[in-house]
Amino acid sequence: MFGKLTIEALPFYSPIAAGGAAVTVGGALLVAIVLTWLKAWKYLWTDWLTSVDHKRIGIMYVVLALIMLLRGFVDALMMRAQQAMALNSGGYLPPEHFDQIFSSHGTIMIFFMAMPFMTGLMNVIVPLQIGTRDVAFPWLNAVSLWLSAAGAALVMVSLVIGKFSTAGWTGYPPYSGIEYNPGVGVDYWIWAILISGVGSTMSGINFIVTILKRRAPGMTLMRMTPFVWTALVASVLMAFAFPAITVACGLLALDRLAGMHFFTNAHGGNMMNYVNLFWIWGHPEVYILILPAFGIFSEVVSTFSRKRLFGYESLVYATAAIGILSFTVWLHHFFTMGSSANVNAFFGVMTMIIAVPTGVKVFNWLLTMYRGRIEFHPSMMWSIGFIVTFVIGGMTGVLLAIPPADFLMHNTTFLVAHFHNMIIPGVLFGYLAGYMYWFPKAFGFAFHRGWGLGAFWCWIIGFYLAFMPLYLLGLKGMPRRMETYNDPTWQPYLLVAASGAAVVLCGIGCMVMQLYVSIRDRAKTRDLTGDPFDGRTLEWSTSSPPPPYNFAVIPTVSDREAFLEMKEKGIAWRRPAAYEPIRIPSNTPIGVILGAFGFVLGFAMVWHIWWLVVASGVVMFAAVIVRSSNDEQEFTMSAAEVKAIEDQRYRLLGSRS
Amino acid sequence: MEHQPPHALRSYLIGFVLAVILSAVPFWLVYTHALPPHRTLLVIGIAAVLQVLVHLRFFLHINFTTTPRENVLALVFTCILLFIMVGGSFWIMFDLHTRMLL
Amino acid sequence: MSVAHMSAHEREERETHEQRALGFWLYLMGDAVIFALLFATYAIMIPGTAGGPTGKELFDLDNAAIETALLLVSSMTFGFASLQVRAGNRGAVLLWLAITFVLGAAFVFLEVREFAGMIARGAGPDRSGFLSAFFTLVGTHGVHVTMGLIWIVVLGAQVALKGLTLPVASRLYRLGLFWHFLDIAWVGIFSIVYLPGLL
Amino acid sequence: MALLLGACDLKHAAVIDPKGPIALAERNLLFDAFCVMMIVIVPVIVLTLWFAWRYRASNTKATYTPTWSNSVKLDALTWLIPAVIVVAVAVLLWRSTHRLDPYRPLESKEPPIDVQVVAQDWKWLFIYPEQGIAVVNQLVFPAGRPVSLRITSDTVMNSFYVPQLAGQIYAMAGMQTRLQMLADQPGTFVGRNSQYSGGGYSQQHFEVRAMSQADFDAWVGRAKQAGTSLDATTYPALAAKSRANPITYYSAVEPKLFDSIIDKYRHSGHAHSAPVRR
Ligand code: HEA
Ligand code: HEA
Ligand code: CUA
Ligand SMILES: [Cu+2]
Repeated sequence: MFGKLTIEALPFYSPIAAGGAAVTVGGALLVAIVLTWLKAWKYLWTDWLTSVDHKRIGIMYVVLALIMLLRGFVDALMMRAQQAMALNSGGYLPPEHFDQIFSSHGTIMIFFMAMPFMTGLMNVIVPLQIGTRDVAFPWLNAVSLWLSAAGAALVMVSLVIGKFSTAGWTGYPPYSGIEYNPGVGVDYWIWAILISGVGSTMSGINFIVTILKRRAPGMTLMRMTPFVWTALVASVLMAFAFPAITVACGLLALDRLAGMHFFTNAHGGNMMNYVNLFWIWGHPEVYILILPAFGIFSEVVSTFSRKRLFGYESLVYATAAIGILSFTVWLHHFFTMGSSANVNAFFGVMTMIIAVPTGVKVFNWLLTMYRGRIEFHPSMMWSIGFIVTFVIGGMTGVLLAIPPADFLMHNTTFLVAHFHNMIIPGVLFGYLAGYMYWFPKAFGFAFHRGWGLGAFWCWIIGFYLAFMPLYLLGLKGMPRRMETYNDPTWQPYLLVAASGAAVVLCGIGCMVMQLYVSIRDRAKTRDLTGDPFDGRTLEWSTSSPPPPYNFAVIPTVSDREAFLEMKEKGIAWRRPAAYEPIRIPSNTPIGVILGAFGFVLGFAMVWHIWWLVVASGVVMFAAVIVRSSNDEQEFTMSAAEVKAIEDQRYRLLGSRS
Repeated sequence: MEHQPPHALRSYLIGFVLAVILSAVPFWLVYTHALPPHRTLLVIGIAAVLQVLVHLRFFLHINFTTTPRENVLALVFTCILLFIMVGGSFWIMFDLHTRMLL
Repeated sequence: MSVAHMSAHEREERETHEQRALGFWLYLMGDAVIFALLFATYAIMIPGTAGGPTGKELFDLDNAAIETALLLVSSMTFGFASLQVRAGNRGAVLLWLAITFVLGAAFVFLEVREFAGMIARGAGPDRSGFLSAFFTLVGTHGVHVTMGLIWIVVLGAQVALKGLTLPVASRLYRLGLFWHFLDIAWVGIFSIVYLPGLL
Repeated sequence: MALLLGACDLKHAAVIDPKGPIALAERNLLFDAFCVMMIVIVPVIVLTLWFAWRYRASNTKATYTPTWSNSVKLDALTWLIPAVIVVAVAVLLWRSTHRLDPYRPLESKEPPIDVQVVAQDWKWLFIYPEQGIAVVNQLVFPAGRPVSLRITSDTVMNSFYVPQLAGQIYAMAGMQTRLQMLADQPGTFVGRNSQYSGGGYSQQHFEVRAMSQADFDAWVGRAKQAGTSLDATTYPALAAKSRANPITYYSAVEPKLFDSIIDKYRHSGHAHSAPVRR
């Protein structure tokens, strides 16, 4: 009846595991109680959960990302604490538990923090920047969101019922195979990734079509904002790279469920092919993460340097070049598997070539700052901190791209330092810059500046403290994923690294305060113009927050910096003579339903509850058929309704002067 | 709306006949062993590529005039990627195999 | 409804159709990546028979030839259905869809029978890496065909109930892309799996 | 404080302080590439900070060119500078990758000594085919003589890693990888598994000792007296999971043991012969 699921799956075997479970369950309960107390369930359901509005979906993505960021950070703190104390001792975590933590940390940060954060920002901003009313496939967009949430929920549930994988975020077989890992941990990992991966593939397709087909009149490809360009290339990578991880994880699942022999040690299996397939996806994935961040930096640097972006065309070509090159380097993650010199050298050189377009981007940001009027908004600070720190990580990446050097540094904390050095100052700072830059646009009031700057300083100091020692430890030959160690000279470095994580914690505190203070003061700091930073691109031309239809009249574009040009020509806030009715996609619960049953399906797969697999599969199938047979997926907002909303907006605009 | 060339019925029929030929030849070669194996393999490969093109042209109606540019671009891009991924995988895996024998 | 409004509405429908066509096309391209990687995995695993049976001992050329014929004919019959959609003949559309369905179902039947026979001979997917790759590759294609069959039924019902409205025609167009795409994947399968395996 | 501590301690960091020609060459490569890249990395960092300060909004004296966004010359430079550096490092990379191919036997006047390495859960077994002995968790060889390693795994994927002498390479079941190393001087070093392999992974390190030929011979002699033998009957007990294994000697080893460990996986059909289609 319940497959492999028994009462033993509950985490009463260890106080720490039970604590983690209690926090998870308690947190969920707390949220539920607060919602009930505020009587907010109905509002939440009708206005958010069933929404297909890209702005709301985007915001929900970001909320999901922030929650998972916290979870991932708790994992990081636990690892840092363990390694700080585990000299010649077990520390406070048994190996089994430590291994689950680095696996869930990596998995969560990549799949359930970075991906949703990026998709969320793209959702909120891309349609606004290209001057359209919605993405191409609104309800598919909702499905993507809820499938991502389902994957995240699976990872969270593994805290309470059963255990998570111990095989790292890369899940290499044969270790992750059924012979060496008979528990449910790896299955949780597989199904979380497979389910959310479907969502990511669909998001990619959705944004490619949106950007290619729904741009405002006059917006040629070469007039798209840099963020839209990077979003486009990242979407292409999503649509074409995610199938590879679907194959890798799917075959691993078949090995585990059906006793197949794709990656087993014996019986004709070939584990090397898993590594190959995984990185065919894995390397493009890191560029999926960083490219949109590059786009955000381009916007932010130009806006707060009060200057046109330098070398726009170079930047576009560099973006496209990175996109294609990212598919040609994957072997650099396994130089040490024993390939011949020609193979290693070829992929090493291809990897280094990526430094060229990336360098072009760095120089273009520099030249944009050159002879500007730089304003130190928190977003600009993230950008400056990014450039300074990112080039260091890029440099160490190029070192790793030299195969013989990689023989020394592979799988050491030097590698760990490299990728955190790309991901935190690159990806995370980029997203946080975007978060602070577009917050007023999404919510209609200012984001507190002081706390934002505080967060920045804590983060950057914390980052250097936490990760520079890891480079040195790598040079000392410390492998990654060590639960305990016997070399006393490592410990001082690990203590510094732990203190760095603590400083980052202060940064997180600042971000929470920033959110709190900004919401508290929202009445005083409303953004009446929709254009708080004297912006250059179309998202600033509509109100903050934008109305459901984004633009009452679709703008016509004649320059890259479309809104700046309108302002210069004096036609920026001009009212149209008349309004037309607007068709808007109607809300639908199908997205949430698919997400919920996707979660159930994954859970049933993990625990081998076959009847539930079939049942949830049938429900999902039926839901898709019902929805896709429905022709009336939109409603029409009458011209009068539009006019009423716009009247209100212009009243506010007028009250300003 | 489906971007069909004017003689759509003829298109399907031509495509069908070509596809039948391009399937029959390799099957026939395997049935009869009329050619030495590596030659047969070559023919199979060529016939397969041609047949894929036939399907694209006559069944999916891909061409460079009426098909939207984005669709053609996506197809070309996919072909490049498949070449990189499959070619790369073969190169890597077969190289590793030879290096890992005793 | 005013004429002007009608045409605006129609333009919107047309744009929607084009966007969906592109979106679906991109999905197919992603699917092509999946198939390509399964093909690559299969080729890599051909030697991994673990002392078990090889393709030569297992594959049946007649069966593969019949399967090929069924799919190819079904591709053409689907094409005829598409032509009738343009002509607006609801009955003819339904007829050609039904024929396509029968051909597709026969294909799936043959494939299931082949699989069952192999498993009965002790050559199931858990026998060796080679057989895992074979069953997964060919089975993935078979599952796609099955999905296509269900989809044909769903759209057939829509044609019967709603008629050849713009949205229904648009869906039929995408189903057509899917169906023809599956035939292409099958060309890969017989050219990489069956024919070389039996050489 | 940590930095001070670090400075004197880092001189002896494994990667910075190699004890053999291979590790030295790999390290020098690391340093060379690092120095070449500093040519551009340092200016970028300095310029970023300087521009940020110089063109701050409150500095109204600084030039301000809000619409300047194009310059063919500068554009070309932005592509050229990184390209030149990449070409330089790429040449370095191509040559060194071929020179330092871990399969390539070392050139040396001394004859190489063969050692077979088996990764197990969670320990390392070293088999000396010529001497007919085997050791767990200790790798001993004469300084100045090349060591030619054949590596496999009797469990999940491991990575054999000796930072001061050789770098690393994966160990995989049913397969054999190779690695060469050489120690200039007698000494004791650390070797590890660097590829996560389960619960005992953190303790899966081994001692690497280079000694004079005479000491080595004596060591072999001592090992020969252990009176234990490793063969098909005693091997499974050793291969079973165990953590923090002490160093153990076997005075006799079944000659084909290493091959049989590989064959165990291969004969049940590891996908290894050349592909059919070719
Ligand atoms: C996006 C990716 C990402 C990010 C952001 C991070 C962030 C951090 N990571 Fe890690 N990490 C990985 C991806 C990431 N990591 C991966 C892939 C691995 C490999 C896993 C494996 O081995 O398989 C890894 C492994 C890894 C290890 C294991 C090393 C080893 O193998 O020995 C450690 C050790 O301490 C570590 C530490 C940290 C720390 C201290 C941070 C910190 O910098 C944490 C930073 C803080 C936050 C991310 C939270 C901040 C913000 C908020 C919470 C928002 C505030 C809320 C509101 C405003 C509402 N990471
Ligand atoms: C967003 C994430 C991100 C980004 C952008 C990058 C970018 C790069 N990465 Fe990194 N990488 C990871 C995330 C990322 N990486 C992760 C997560 C892993 C490990 C996963 C795991 O094992 O768990 C990894 C692992 C990894 C390896 C494997 C190492 C090993 O396993 O042993 C290698 C090796 O080549 C590598 C190289 C590079 C290079 C060359 C770049 C380049 O793109 C960098 C280019 C940028 C610059 C060079 C700086 C700016 C340029 C200039 C200022 C111009 C002038 C400079 C020069 C000419 C040098 N990375
Ligand atoms: Cu490694 Cu075969
Ligand atoms: Cu990479």
